[in-house]
Amino acid sequence: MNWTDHLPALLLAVPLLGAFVTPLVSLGGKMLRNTLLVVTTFVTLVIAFLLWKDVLVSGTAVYVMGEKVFNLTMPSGMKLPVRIILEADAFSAFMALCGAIASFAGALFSLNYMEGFSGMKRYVSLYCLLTVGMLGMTITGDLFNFFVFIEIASIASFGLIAFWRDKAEAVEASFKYTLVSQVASMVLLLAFGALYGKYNALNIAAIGSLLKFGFMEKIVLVFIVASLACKCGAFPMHMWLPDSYAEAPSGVSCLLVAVSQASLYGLVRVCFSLYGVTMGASFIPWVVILLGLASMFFGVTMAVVQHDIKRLMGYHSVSQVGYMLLGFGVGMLVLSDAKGMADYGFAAIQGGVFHMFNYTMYKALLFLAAGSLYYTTGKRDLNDMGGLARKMPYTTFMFVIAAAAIAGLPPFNGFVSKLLIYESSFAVHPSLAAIALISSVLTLASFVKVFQTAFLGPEQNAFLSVREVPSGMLAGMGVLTVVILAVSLFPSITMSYFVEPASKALVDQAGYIGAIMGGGM
Amino acid sequence: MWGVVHTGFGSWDALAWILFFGIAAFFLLWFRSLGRSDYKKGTDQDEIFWSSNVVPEDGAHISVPADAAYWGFRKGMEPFYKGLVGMHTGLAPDIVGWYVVVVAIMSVLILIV
Amino acid sequence: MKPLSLIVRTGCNLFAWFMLVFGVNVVVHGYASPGGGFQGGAIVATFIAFLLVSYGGEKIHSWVNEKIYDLILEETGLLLFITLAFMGLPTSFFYNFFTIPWEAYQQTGRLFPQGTTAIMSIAVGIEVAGALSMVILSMFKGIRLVSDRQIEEEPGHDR
Amino acid sequence: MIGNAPFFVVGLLFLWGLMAIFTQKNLIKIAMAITILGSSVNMFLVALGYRTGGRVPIHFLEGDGGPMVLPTPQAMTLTAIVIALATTALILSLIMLIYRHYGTINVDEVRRLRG
Repeated sequence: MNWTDHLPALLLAVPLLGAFVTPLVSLGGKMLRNTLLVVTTFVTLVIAFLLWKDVLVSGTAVYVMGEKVFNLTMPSGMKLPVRIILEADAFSAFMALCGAIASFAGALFSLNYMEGFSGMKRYVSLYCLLTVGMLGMTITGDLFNFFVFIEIASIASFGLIAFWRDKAEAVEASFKYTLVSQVASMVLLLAFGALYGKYNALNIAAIGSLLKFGFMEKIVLVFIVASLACKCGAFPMHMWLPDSYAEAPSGVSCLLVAVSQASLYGLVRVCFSLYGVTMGASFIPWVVILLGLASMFFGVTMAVVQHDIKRLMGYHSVSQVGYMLLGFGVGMLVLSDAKGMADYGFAAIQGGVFHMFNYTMYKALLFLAAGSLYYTTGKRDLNDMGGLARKMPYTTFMFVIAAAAIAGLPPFNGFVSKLLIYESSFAVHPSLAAIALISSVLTLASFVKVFQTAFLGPEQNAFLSVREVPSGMLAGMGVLTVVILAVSLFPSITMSYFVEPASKALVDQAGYIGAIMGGGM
Repeated sequence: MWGVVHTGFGSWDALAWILFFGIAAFFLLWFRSLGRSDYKKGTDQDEIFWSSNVVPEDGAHISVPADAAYWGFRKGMEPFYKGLVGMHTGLAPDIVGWYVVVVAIMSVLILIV
Repeated sequence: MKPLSLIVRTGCNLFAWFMLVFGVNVVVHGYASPGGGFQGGAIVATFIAFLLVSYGGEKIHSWVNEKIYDLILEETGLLLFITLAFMGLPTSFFYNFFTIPWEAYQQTGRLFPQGTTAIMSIAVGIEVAGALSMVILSMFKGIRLVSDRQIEEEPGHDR
Repeated sequence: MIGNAPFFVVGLLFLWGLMAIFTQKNLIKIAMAITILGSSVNMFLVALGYRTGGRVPIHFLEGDGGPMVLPTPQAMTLTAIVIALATTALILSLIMLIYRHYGTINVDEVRRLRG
């Protein structure tokens, strides 16, 4: 028995343990609590990395909770798996790694950022729980557990968004998010229950092997797609997103980005692995593409007119999610068409997967940089800022890198994933690529505005005493900057080790099902 | 090479771009070094020129606020922005309403198509 | 604050203790019968709600130290739960490592407490009892005791 | 037909909860609507757990007849109830905070974040 077999369970168990021991450890003082937060998230990151490496070498990792043998999915005489099963293929492990990096960076940032606030033991506890929810969503192999983890993440994030309960706006944002998130979750649970009623199973692989596309499955698919699109902030359902991203403490906004990516992961997993080719090649792919186009265009046009820095970035999140939806939608469109898949479909999926990673990294960094501005100046309104580049050189440097990456300026990683999406969506219809390009230009325009008003310009008397942020915050941003630069400089290594295995695992429905059902498809 | 990504239509080489930026930076610094360094420090040649007015002490008075950026763009797109900003009412039931409307439309359409 | 009628207060005071006993009963038999950790814990938490009804918030808050619920009960439950989960680890996470074999049941016809399942049920019961009592106490405090006070600004915002 | 009665009730409750979110202005009533929504989904799960000819999945209450019904929907419902409880507690706390900050629980007046 090799201990690396237990990595999927440990990935969830370690942050859970961290969340549970926090009240006890907090008795020992502030230093001990901060150490706990950093150590927990760092160990999680290491486990996520090892899991990803393990999956890359030895194929899909399956873990059955509480079974005599850790990967015995179907005990004797069972036709369908009944236990709680974790399944980590290359795509799940990729997403878990991506989320763990964001979680670690946010934790480092929070140490200095959140000092001086009361109730920090709750913050640490909820932060670990939010990490558990986000990681659980990415590696679970079971629909109901997906729901449980999405709810763990939601409830933890309601608490964290309203963490500054002395600010009325934070409470309001949290209330709005609670309302829409609960309605979406209930619809999601309704859909999962309907699937259980028909197929007597909750495991994604087990249902996927039995699924026939009928009346009920159509409705269920719509419910799942719409709910998860709402959770990751696609256009007409995005209004909670700028509110809650803007009002949450910045370390949390950074992790919320990863949580929304986990929701997107769920959407993609359901479409590719649960439904797969049975989904048909017309309606749902076009819905996803249209949601993507609407999100990217309207999100960015709303962002151009904002003057609250975090709210502006929240609208950019809507816009960036649109790119991924576009990429995955184009991939779904040609799922049953081998020639189209080889021509441009696979490139689109690669673009979507790569953009998920890039987006998490640079948007997390942007939120952290906005948090640094709030930390030093106490303001979020861009009208009141200016001339901060001389005072905060490191923050400025990292902000410029993140802004260039999100705008898709050529040497940076955002460009590579956007290039893949442009070229593949151009093959479907040129207008898709045109809208994507216009959105990209507007993204650049709005970040030029942020950079010009906040960092450039003459020094202002109000900010004479402003200094560079403390080292903990710089370290949090530094982690993400290093990742962005590494991915930018070595795109082909990233593509062949990170993105390509993940995209292959995503497309390979039979492989995902076979890992659980024993190849009996 | 480890900087090249093939997209299926073409390729993207990060190193070539970095090389290009290096060359561009070289030329840029070279042209900059051709400039005159014999200006008189501490005189009017060193001052900010602000439409022949006295430059204010506080930088806040001469910096461009964020609201002023892209004023023409917003003015030109006014009808569009009126509708779009009007959509974001900020009421909690409206947010749920958009979700319900999307689910309803999708459910009806998927049964028709 | 106007108290409720005498009948309600006396009745609640009397039944609170029965609810406590009943809740514990539900928790410890949770491994095989309807009920279990969460339900029993929720019943145990009604104890504090009944006491609030019969004695009023100020008295209860002067009697009860919230740390009992917050630290002792919740932490015991949570740590017991996750320790049991980790103890199954050489085999698998959550593995039921001292289960009583099925053959024993077939010989005697009696269902024994099934190893870690029963203890986890008790752990969950302790945790839920602590957490729900905490929720009731702090929400009552929020409504009744500090409603006239404004929320003070956190010191961390101004630097 | 009568076997489908629980599902009609589920549908009615769900629509009722959804309507209440849009028609009610009181935040407490909206919180109640969310709870009704959750209850209807729980009822849906319980209603579809039974399979014809199965037995009660409780050890000492089992009757005669076929195999035990798999108690997964019951487990799901319990989990969903726990989650709904946590959410209800949280949403009520948020409403308390909103009342203190805004001095109202009318949903139309809680709209500082817009545009």
